[in-house]
Amino acid sequence: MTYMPPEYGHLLPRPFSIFSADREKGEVSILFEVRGRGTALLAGMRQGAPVKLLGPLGAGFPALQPDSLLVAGGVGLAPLAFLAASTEQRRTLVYGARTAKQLVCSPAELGLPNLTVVEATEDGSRGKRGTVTDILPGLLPGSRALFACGPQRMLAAVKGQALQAGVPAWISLEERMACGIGACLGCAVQTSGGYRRICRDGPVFPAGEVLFND
Amino acid sequence: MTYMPPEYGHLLPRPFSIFSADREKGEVSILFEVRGRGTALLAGMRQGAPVKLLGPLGAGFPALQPDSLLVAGGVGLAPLAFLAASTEQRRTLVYGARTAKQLVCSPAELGLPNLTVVEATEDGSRGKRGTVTDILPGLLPGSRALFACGPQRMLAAVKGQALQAGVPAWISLEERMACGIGACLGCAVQTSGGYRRICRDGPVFPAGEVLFND
Amino acid sequence: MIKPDLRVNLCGIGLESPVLAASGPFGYGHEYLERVDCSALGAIVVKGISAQPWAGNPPPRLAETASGMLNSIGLQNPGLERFLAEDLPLLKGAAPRIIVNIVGCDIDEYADVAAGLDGAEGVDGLEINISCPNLKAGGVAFGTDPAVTYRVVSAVRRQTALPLLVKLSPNVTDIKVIARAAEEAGADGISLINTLSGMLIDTETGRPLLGNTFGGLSGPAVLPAALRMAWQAAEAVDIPLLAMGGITSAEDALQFIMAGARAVAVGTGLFYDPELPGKIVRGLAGYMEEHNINTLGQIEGIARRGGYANG
Amino acid sequence: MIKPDLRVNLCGIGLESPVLAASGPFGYGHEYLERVDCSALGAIVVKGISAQPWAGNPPPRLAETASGMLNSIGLQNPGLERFLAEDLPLLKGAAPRIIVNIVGCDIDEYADVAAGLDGAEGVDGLEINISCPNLKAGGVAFGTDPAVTYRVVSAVRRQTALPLLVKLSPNVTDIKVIARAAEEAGADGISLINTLSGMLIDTETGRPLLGNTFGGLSGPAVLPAALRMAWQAAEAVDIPLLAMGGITSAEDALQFIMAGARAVAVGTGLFYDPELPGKIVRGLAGYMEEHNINTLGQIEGIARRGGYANG
Ligand SMILES: Cc1cc2nc3c(=O)[nH]c(=O)nc-3n(C[C@H](O)[C@H](O)[C@H](O)COP(=O)(O)OP(=O)(O)OC[C@H]3O[C@@H](n4cnc5c(N)ncnc54)[C@H](O)[C@@H]3O)c2cc1C
Ligand SMILES: Cc1cc2nc3c(=O)[nH]c(=O)nc-3n(C[C@H](O)[C@H](O)[C@H](O)COP(=O)(O)OP(=O)(O)OC[C@H]3O[C@@H](n4cnc5c(N)ncnc54)[C@H](O)[C@@H]3O)c2cc1C
Ligand SMILES: Cc1cc2nc3c(=O)[nH]c(=O)nc-3n(C[C@H](O)[C@H](O)[C@H](O)COP(=O)(O)O)c2cc1C
Ligand SMILES: Cc1cc2nc3c(=O)[nH]c(=O)nc-3n(C[C@H](O)[C@H](O)[C@H](O)COP(=O)(O)O)c2cc1C
Ligand code: FES
Ligand code: FES
Repeated sequence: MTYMPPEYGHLLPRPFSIFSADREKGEVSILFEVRGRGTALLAGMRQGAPVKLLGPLGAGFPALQPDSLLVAGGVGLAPLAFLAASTEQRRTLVYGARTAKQLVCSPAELGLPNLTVVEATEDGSRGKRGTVTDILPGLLPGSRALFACGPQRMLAAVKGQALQAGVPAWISLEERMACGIGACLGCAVQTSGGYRRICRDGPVFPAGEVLFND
Repeated sequence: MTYMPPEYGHLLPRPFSIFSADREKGEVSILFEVRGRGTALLAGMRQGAPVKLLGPLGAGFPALQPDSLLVAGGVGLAPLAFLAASTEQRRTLVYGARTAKQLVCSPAELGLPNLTVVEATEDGSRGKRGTVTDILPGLLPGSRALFACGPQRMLAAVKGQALQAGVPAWISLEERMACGIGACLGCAVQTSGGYRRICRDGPVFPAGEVLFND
Repeated sequence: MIKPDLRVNLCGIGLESPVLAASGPFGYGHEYLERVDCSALGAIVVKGISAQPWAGNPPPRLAETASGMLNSIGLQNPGLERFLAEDLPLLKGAAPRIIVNIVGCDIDEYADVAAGLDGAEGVDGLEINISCPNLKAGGVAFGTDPAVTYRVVSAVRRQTALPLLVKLSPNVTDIKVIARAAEEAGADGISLINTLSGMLIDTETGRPLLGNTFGGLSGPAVLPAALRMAWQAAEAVDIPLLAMGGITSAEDALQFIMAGARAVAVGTGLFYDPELPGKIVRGLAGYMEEHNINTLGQIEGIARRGGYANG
Repeated sequence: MIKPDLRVNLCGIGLESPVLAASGPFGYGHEYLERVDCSALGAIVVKGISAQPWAGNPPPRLAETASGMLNSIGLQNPGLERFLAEDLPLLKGAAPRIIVNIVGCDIDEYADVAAGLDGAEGVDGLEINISCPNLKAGGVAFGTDPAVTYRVVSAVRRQTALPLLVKLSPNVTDIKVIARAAEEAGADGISLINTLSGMLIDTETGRPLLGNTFGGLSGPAVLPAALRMAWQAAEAVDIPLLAMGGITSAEDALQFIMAGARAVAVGTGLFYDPELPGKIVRGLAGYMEEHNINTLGQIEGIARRGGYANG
């Protein structure tokens, strides 16, 4: 959770995934998109201004196995880039967005030489024209696991494709948060085991357990 | 009225007196003291940041007459410095505060060669030890008018002294404001003519009309 | 491309714009009309008028709160006679439509003010403020009791054929029964919300900050409560709603319209930004263009009907 | 120099600090106790417990509002049995005092939970949340009717000798009659306020933003309304008050104490800053030193007695 500087009044903290971490320097970075007031204020802060963080929180992706497929939609790239950096094995990232502008990071910027990035944009402005779900059918057969983060509609579709192909899948979910540590029960998601807390029981859940309501 | 920058959330505008104005350059300056959240935020703004102003509003001091006495408490200096700058005549300013620190401006900084400044601090850390009301009895007899701005307690005392000495006095009042233009009736002060609006009927009133409630 | 039509009909008052100035913050209008461009306003609801002049409450009358403010003006006003002689002439012509808010300390006073305004040229409608303390019932506000609400509204209704809005107090357990009482007594529309009762204490003096101890809370802080009451009132009655409470953007205004309001008013928001009405109107037009909406009637109450089909 | 004594006695519960964690935001306590220093808290009021587990409301359950938030958790909780078996043991010892908030969908359920907690080791007191919808009365909250309030509180009182606080809903016309009904039924103290009913609409979908349409408004936005109700409750009853609603600073806490509260609780403020309780306690101590106050009893309700003599 990222606490908002108090000069802006009372704002709830905002949850972000860890994009990269340098354990030696004790630094973490986040990759974020401006969506509303909170992210606009964060984006407008001067360089070097202090920001209070609480974390890491909750349960992330399980360890990467060989032949894993990573799937990111837009800024959902953040936790997958972090996951990809955790191993030197070869792996493939399918990275989609509406337009090239929403593909916030280029493969080169990620600096992960063993990562093959397949880009897709709905308008064809970069990579293949289409959505990640147009690309997955070709890649799922050879994969042993799938890890995904992105908009809910994408995750629901990816879940369906992975289940159908018999590939175990983990997805990272989003919901509005208040405490971030599992106390307030505000970030519930409906699962086969009842409501679970995205901030503490997740944000990553086995795809098969998540019940999407649309 | 000074409108607060919207990134800080919804804050009412803050009223300030004009401290100086350069008609050729079209510039005005204000002199302010940090009292609460609004003034702290204004003080923290980076140089050059835009601030929205509405003004000038209301009725200021009448034109300075010869042998006028100006009386300022703390940051109440602002409208009196502006008044003093309106004429080249010789005039005297009695300028008081709790300590030297609250005497926000030195006579030299005012840059008004014809102004005699008599300073007073309650702790004696600059000028005479005492309050402006200790000094006024010596100066009132020769004066034909008095103009004052400062804390309410000071104004109430000054009013009493001026009336007793038979010197016509005008005082500039403060109250919390919302509209600043006379519409909301929020900034009422009790006068011999009923409630009047400080923002539009004032902030300057003939001292004799103002009914202080303490 | 669509040219959005922002006109609405509020209880028979044809408005060029669905954004009004709420009663109180805008005073009697001329102060704002002098200083800022008010052409975006569909109507001005002038500050409450009583039969006799009211002096108002002792200062301080204002305090700032988190995303809001308290006021305890105490319904200070010049009384009906001076309003008609001095204020109304300044407004006529200069203002768009004029709705006059009326207050009273007993039912007769409400009725008298209504009678006095009924024939007045330039008055397009009345809004009864039933949040006033009922002096004959120990100072409890008229608008907290459905039976008293019914009596006040009926008494006013008998005095006037003008479009009649009834402005509800939010300080009630069930806004629906009050809204229904007003409708049954002959109101043409419901206005809501008035201010939420609140207070602050000055910890340096250990005393209430406002001269009157209690004041009315308004501004963005109250928006969620106001929107909930607008939603409930829309459920309870069939007459149109004029909704307000914390509106400071086109998006805020849209929320009230989607909950069921015909038009909206801005009060405290004018203090933050006197140019707010124009900004809201431009924002509404932009939204309508983007979403292919011709008239606000298409989205009035849409949230009560399941929202956009595939939103 | 004065060494301020921050201890207070709340209905027989001796507290080392007058700052409590409000029911709900703090969950069952262990999540916070694991992560942040909670030593400044006088007590933890745990989240509402019913006889049977409750599933809670569909998401989204949270929304941010101007200086506040809406929640519609729907009183999700594991039920009495699992609370006693799993949560209470984790709290005992780790937490300062423990007050358990109880909820029910009918009067019997309230009584059953109270009976089940009565002998439980580690439970220092009970707080009855009467803002729950009364399923037998069409979902109207128990706490909006003084007669029903009286019945719920009496039923619980018969089951327990533990100190008993009754937590009032702010969504009422007159908080004083509800507070009096609770006192007459045997409450040892009054807690207030619970959340104000509110809602938001998502203008992109045209639908209510919360899965449950309505939610409860909390945070600094509601402070003036909460303070007014604390003031009124203090006027109405003789039993102590635990006050809450938007507290995010020592100054806020002082306002409630000066209005008549024995102790205060923080809810939403914990989300903005989990270290808030310690900051408030240090702020209170600093204020007491500066103003030469030994115990909070000296300023409890001072604003109701004219404030400081020469403030
Ligand atoms: C576990 C988790 C990890 C996340 N990681 C990242 C990340 O690495 N990078 C990134 O850019 N964003 C991330 N997000 C989303 C990010 O938290 C929201 O974009 C941010 O809180 C929006 O704040 P705002 O004030 O700008 O928007 P608001 O004004 O609060 O809302 C703007 C829009 O964003 C949506 N929104 C607001 N809060 C949330 C939320 N908590 N979850 C989902 N949608 C929300 C609202 O529905 C609204 O439409 C993550 C969210 C979660 C739950
Ligand atoms: C006509 C007029 C002219 C003024 N000229 C100046 C000036 O030239 N320089 C200057 O420094 N200050 C001036 N003030 C006072 C200034 O407006 C307040 O100090 C400022 O609004 C405080 O804002 P804040 O957010 O910092 O304080 P807040 O947090 O709002 O309040 C802090 C303290 O200031 C007091 N206060 C708040 N608003 C007002 C107000 N409008 N009037 C009086 N007291 C208030 C409160 O009682 C409180 O104790 C003037 C006020 C008026 C009415
Ligand atoms: C300073 C002030 C004065 C008000 N005076 C009146 C009034 O005379 N009559 C009335 O019906 N409402 C009055 N109101 C209430 C507003 O019309 C409006 O209902 C309320 O403030 C909520 O809207 P807002 O949040 O946009 O201000 C007043 C509000 C304020 C802030
Ligand atoms: C997320 C959340 C959950 C809550 N759950 C409960 C609850 O279970 N029982 C209860 O009595 N009050 C509950 N409340 C109300 C708080 O205890 C408190 O009365 C209210 O939020 C006002 O205080 P605040 O502004 O400090 O949050 C909840 C509040 C929030 C924000
Ligand atoms: S945000 Fe509070 S439980 Fe997840
Ligand atoms: S501030 Fe509105 S009338 Fe003076």
